[in-house]
Amino acid sequence: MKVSVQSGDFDLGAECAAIGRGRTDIGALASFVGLVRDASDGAGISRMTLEHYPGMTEKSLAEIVEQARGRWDVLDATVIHRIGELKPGDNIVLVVVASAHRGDAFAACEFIMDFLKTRAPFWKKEETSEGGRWVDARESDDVAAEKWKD
Amino acid sequence: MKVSVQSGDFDLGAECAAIGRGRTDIGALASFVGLVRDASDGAGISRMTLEHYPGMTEKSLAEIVEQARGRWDVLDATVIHRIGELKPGDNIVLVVVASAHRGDAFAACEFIMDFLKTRAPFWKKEETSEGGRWVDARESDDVAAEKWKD
Amino acid sequence: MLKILYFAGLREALDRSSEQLAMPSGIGNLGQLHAHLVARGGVWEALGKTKNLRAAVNQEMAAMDAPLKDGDEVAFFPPVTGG
Amino acid sequence: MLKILYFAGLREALDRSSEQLAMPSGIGNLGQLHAHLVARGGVWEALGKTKNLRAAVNQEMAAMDAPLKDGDEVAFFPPVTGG
Repeated sequence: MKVSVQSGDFDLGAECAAIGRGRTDIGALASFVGLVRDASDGAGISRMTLEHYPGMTEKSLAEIVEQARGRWDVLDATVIHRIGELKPGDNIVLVVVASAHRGDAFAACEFIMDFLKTRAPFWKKEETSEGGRWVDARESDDVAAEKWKD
Repeated sequence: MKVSVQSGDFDLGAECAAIGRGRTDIGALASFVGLVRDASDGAGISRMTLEHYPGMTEKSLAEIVEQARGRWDVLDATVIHRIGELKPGDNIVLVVVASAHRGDAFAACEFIMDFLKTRAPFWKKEETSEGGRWVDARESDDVAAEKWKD
Repeated sequence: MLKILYFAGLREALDRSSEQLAMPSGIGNLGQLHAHLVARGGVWEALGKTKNLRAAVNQEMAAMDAPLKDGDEVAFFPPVTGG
Repeated sequence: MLKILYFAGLREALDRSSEQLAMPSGIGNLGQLHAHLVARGGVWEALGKTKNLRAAVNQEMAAMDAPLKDGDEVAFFPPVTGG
């Protein structure tokens, strides 16, 4: 399991290769990459700053991964979240889950993203033509996290 | 949209990069890679051969992608399925879906895999220590495809 | 003429991957063609015994009541197992 | 002492990212600390007005009835928006 909070970019292909290296028991690799979009709620975005809570962020991501391991057959997982200044088209977050079967890989990957969106202490500030604004939490993200309740 | 049936390997990172090149409206890239496992139903696998129905395979994959586009907000998608001889650890199938939002990307990616598993004309033959055997279709795959019924 | 294709375990059991068949009289749909082929006996009984046999007409998945016409491409195969 | 951290829009509204506070008497949980801070008035009213305010104690998400003790690290922030 690997969790990283970093300002530098990541490489999806390299992260998947690292997970699969030297083993042949993985049947399914589900992955997700979130990127900075050029527009949000109708306003053009020129830049984005990602603030976080140092110390708590990596711990909360590791806990979310542990929860996923407790629910599904997860052979390995990698979560990387970037912080600092980003621009449209840049990568923000990566989640890769390796499993023997695709159902587990898909579910664990989506679960990690849904929980990261509502539990991990990151905050986005967008720079638009009308100035900077903190992104509002979306109710749809709470709904997405709720769907995993037992 | 890109669909390919090929004997050669694919590169997840390169396929994602190709989808994202020159655009900044993608917020979510969900992807899946299926790999040859070293064991199946308790028997060790030394090799696998993927047979397909030339002509029908690419058409059926393109139709599955079209169905996904009709149901979710899909900005772009790539589906690659390998044929011929493969060994444990080798890539078999790749699905990448780009969308503005992660819910659409995850759903469309899993939908394409579930339908590919039950509708696209590919057949696996495994070579084990006890000789070759055609892989039996799994009931769980039918169940997975059924969950997308409206 | 009909072009008929066989795949995977069925191809091996029948020891052939395809055949050309003059459209038999009285055959109007896929199920009737299937019964006609099984009635050849011998290895062709495998076509009748394949569990959950699937078929396609002109490269589209088709049910046994799918209509057939001269010139069609028909395929019989076991449930797919790709991915 | 309590270490109190503020993040994102709340950090900007309060114009500070952290403070050290001697454990106030009569404060036994997060909600009581929150009320104590809001009662400072002025910019601190922002802490009372933040929609869906979230908090953590010792870097774990915590509800307003979470107990506090001397030496704890407390954080207040708006709903998270990463990912």
